[in-house]
Amino acid sequence: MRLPPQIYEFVSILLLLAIGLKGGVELAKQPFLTLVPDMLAVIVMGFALPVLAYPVLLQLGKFKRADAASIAAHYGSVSVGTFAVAVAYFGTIEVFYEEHLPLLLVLLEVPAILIGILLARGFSNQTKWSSVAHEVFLGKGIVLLLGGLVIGWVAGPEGLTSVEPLFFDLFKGILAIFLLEMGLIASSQIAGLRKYGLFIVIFGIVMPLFSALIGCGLGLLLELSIGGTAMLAILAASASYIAVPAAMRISVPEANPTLSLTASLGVTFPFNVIIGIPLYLELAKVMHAFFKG
Amino acid sequence: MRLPPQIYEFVSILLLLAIGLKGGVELAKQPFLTLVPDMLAVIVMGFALPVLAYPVLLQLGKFKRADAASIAAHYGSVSVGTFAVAVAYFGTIEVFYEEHLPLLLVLLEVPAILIGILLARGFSNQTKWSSVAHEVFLGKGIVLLLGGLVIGWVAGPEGLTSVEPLFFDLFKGILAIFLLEMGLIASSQIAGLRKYGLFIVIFGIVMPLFSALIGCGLGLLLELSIGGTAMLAILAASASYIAVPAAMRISVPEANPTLSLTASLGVTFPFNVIIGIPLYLELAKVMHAFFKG
Amino acid sequence: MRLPPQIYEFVSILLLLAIGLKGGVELAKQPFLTLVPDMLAVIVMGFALPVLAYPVLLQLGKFKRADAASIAAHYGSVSVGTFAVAVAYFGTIEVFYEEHLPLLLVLLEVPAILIGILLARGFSNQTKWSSVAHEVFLGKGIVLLLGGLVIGWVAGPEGLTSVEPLFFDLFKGILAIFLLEMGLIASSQIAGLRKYGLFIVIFGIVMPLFSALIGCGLGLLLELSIGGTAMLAILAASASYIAVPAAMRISVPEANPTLSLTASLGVTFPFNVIIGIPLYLELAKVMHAFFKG
Amino acid sequence: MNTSDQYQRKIVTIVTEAAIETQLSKDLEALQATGYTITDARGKGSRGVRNAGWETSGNIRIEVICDTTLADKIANYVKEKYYKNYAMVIFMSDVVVLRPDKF
Amino acid sequence: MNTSDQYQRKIVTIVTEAAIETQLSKDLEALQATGYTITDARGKGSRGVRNAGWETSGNIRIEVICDTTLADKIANYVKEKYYKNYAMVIFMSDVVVLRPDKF
Amino acid sequence: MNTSDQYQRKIVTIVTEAAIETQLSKDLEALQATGYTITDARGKGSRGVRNAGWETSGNIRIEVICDTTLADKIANYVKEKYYKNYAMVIFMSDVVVLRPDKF
Ligand SMILES: Nc1ncnc2c1ncn2[C@@H]1O[C@H](COP(=O)(O)O)[C@@H](O)[C@H]1O
Ligand SMILES: Nc1ncnc2c1ncn2[C@@H]1O[C@H](COP(=O)(O)O)[C@@H](O)[C@H]1O
Ligand SMILES: Nc1ncnc2c1ncn2[C@@H]1O[C@H](COP(=O)(O)O)[C@@H](O)[C@H]1O
Ligand code: NA
Ligand code: NA
Ligand code: NA
Repeated sequence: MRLPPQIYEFVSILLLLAIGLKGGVELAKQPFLTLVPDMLAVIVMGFALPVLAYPVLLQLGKFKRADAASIAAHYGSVSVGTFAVAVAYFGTIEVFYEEHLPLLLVLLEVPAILIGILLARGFSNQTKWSSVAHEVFLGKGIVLLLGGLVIGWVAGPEGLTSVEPLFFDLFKGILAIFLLEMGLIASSQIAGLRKYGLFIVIFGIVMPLFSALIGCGLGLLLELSIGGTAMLAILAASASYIAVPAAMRISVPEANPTLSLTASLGVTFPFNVIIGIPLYLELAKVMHAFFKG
Repeated sequence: MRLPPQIYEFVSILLLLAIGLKGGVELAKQPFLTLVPDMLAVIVMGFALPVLAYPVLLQLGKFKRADAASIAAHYGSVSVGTFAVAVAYFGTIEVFYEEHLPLLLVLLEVPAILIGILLARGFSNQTKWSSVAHEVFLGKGIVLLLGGLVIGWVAGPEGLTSVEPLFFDLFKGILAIFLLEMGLIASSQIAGLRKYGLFIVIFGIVMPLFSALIGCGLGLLLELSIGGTAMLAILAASASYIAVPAAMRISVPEANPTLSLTASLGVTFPFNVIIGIPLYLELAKVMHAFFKG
Repeated sequence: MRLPPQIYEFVSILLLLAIGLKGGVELAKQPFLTLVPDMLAVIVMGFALPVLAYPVLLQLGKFKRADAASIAAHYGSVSVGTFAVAVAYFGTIEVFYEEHLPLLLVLLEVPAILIGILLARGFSNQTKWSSVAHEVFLGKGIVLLLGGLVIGWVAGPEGLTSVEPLFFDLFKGILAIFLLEMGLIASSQIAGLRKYGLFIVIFGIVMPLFSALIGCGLGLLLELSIGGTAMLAILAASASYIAVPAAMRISVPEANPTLSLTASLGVTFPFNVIIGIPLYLELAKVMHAFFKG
Repeated sequence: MNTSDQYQRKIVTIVTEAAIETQLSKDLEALQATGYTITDARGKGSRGVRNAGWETSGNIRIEVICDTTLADKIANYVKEKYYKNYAMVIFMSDVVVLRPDKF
Repeated sequence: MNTSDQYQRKIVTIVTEAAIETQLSKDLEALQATGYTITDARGKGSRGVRNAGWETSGNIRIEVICDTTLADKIANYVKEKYYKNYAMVIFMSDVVVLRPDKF
Repeated sequence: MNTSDQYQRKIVTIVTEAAIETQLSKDLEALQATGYTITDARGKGSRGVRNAGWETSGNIRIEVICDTTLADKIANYVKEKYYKNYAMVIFMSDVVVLRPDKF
């Protein structure tokens, strides 16, 4: 039992657009310039996380350089599926979070890819940056999220009432279908687990915990709300399984793609969805209580 | 004009999940153990119907053994499309039926397949039961119906409010699309009709009438409501066109697949949807009035 | 970024059915015979528009006979996407239009194709009219629009409440997805623009303006409301990019298909959607004020 | 395998526009081909890029197994009828089949 | 290219019902084929039109590259096991490969 | 058919990861191939099972018709550039074409 690939793609497209639209509508309510510090900070985080993960993968994991770089890039970037689950969850339990988080999601997709390539190649001239840029910026994820953001921004809440039934009312149903398929895909990665062994499992759980801590810390620094802090932790903790694998396959072909997919899709995605999201919310609460008093 | 096959598949998936979820939610309201007698009785019916059909097909129909066995299996199993139409119809005219009927639907899918193989092969060692089981239990139909039942059961009515827009509000619209495509497929079976002649047409109408009688009788025995009795008659009368053909093609390859599909899809499916469903409801009313007073 | 083709097809199917259903429901409210004059008039317009466009394309455009005939046929026929946008737009700004316009849409699809073939071939015996008819009348567009009309007519408003969530509530969301994909397709036609040059661009803008005038005039003659007049102008101004290209490719294969697609999809479609629709509504208002006082 | 079970035939492969699938199938049947196999394809040639994105803008790839005489007949017929106006490529090669009566 | 880098192999192509893809793949692995390539197909043959419209009513087209011995073995095995009850066509031809160790 | 209308060419077939379709197409154009035909595929080889389930995890099957020189050039270039890091199989065979100017 698998969803036809075209349906899976359609469902992803709807989710990406919905998240973008939702974010765009909210974004319109506040002046753009006030967001610039958050945006810059998050980009720095996107560069920092893979740089921190890389030596661990190289030294402790004993991975080849290309593999270590590729896995690091996966964990520096984000998973839209994980974010969508968090959006649905926070909606249900009515936790507020800042409206520009979808924008931060978009920003976090890219830096990790650049760092991943640099870690694997150094500043080599061989990398065709133009085709990497093409691959990344014209990829489904960024085009649809950004497109949704801009449309939502321009149209505003009233402008979107007419598409609400498709993009907002159906959101959770569509997310359910998406998760069903993701579960099937993730479970097909378990064979890989057996092969690459314990380190991948441990890394796939410890790395998101560590990233969530950093995300929480950054959320506090940026004075986000509890929900916003938790969301930033979730973004930090999530690992890419669409944009980064595609980019790495082309830019760092000697990296083994099943290795990184096994980690991000077979371990970290289910961990985050089932345990991570509520955990990071608790973490945000505790840290807020502690630091903000 | 045909629906793209992936869309047809998606629409089936949505229907199967919706029926499962609906059933699961209702199921949660009553203790599971009280259902066991109904479940067992229905399984017995699933074994009995093909056994009754087989000699008729062999003697009167003059079919080869494999063909008789395969057609018998089709009519012992069920059609989810027919059930979905009945669900929509009973919803519109507000007829109550017991909430565990989707569970009985799932149970009825399987026995007929086993009997079909046994009728064709005897207790031969050649049958690879493991791959038959794999085919049947991991098939789309059972996985999604059972999955939906379990999820609906666990989540309960409140848990499902957020996916209602997709699975419940859109149910009839999606069913309409599904029926459109089924009508196109069914009409493409008419060529087969001309070839296999009158017996197939007669069998395709008389067999469901006979099965509906048995279904009604069983409904009375199990003390189901009028709606539940009618639904059981509908299940009995419906013939499989997805799970059984796939299983027979692999397990009884010498049976001619267009023969059984012509009967179940070209004759019985439209007959049940247009004439059968309201007819079996009337039958249930009459029999209830007669036997229950 | 492109929608999977099967999704694009599904989205078109939903739009066609929704327009048909909507029209059918409304149509049921009035006696059919009163519509006959409008229907005949519109068919005449469908024959006239390509006949008027053809010499211009031949003389001014310096196109080969086959190309001129094919382009003329595209502009005599209609674009369902453009009509759908107009339906959504008129709905939002609450402009009334006669309920039989979807019927006129269906009628306008066909005559231009016949004329296009005649212009290219003369009354040659070589044309396989039977296969042209098959192609046209069994094409997706006509089957679904007509099917929707008939179902809506028979079922009436109450009969359709149960499929409303899919076909009516989601209409604008689905239209948005459709337009997204159309935009991507249209922009891929721009390469063609550069190749075929200025004349195509001018023709692609002037022809719809001219057709809109004729459509408005006819609307006044038929005593349609302002909205109905504008809708007829929109139908006249829109150019086919589905039914006609498919029919021409088979019946007039020596015509260059990218030439006509570039014009209708790359120029006229975006022009109509962005500028044309509100413009033609203004035109209808002005002409109504002028002629009806 | 006993070589006496193996028979020489030709396979004619036609790559062309999806729009003419119905017509071409009818032609093949009229020419008495015993069968054909079709797969969806995309590609590039002298008439530019063709992919399945836009309705009938995709290609199909048709294979027909038959004897040499029919192979030549098919190739020539299709060439005459479609080459001028449609994106199309035809090529042939040798194959060995197991059941000569089928082709 | 240095001809010493080119090696003769066979390619066995099987066109058959999509329903038996899993079984057939297992058979090929059991027969020690080093790999196979599958594409979805539709077509017409002695068992009538087969297209992908209805669930398992489509065809698949399987290619296996291997040496002559294995090619004959595969063709014969598949023929014995499936020919009678399934829509199926098998044909073979010569190919040249670059890395002989792979096949 | 008059044999003087038939010309010998090669067909190079590459089965590889869908992820490199764009790059590979550019390579073929740079190498001056007059065209190519692509079909979606799945399969199994030394790098395990590859099917179209997960985004770019599917295969493509590319065919190029050309003369022997170009065929060798393409095969060698693609082999050098991609063999090491990508799932890939390349094979060649003889075909007869009708219009020699096209290839
Ligand atoms: N040299 C070639 N090798 C393989 N396929 C080709 C070649 N040239 C053309 N084709 C295929 O044939 C179709 C039509 O070719 P053309 O008529 O040259 O545009 C293209 O879209 C390709 O799929
Ligand atoms: N002569 C032929 N040339 C090419 N493909 C064929 C031919 N005959 C049959 N096929 C293919 O093989 C499948 C099964 O053939 P059959 O068993 O003859 O029905 C058909 O559906 C076609 O896809
Ligand atoms: N012996 C073979 N015959 C046919 N196709 C093969 C064979 N080996 C590999 N392939 C195809 O080539 C792809 C890549 O092969 P590999 O690099 O060996 O994993 C596989 O996914 C198959 O589609
Ligand atoms: Na991350
Ligand atoms: Na039954
Ligand atoms: Na028009």
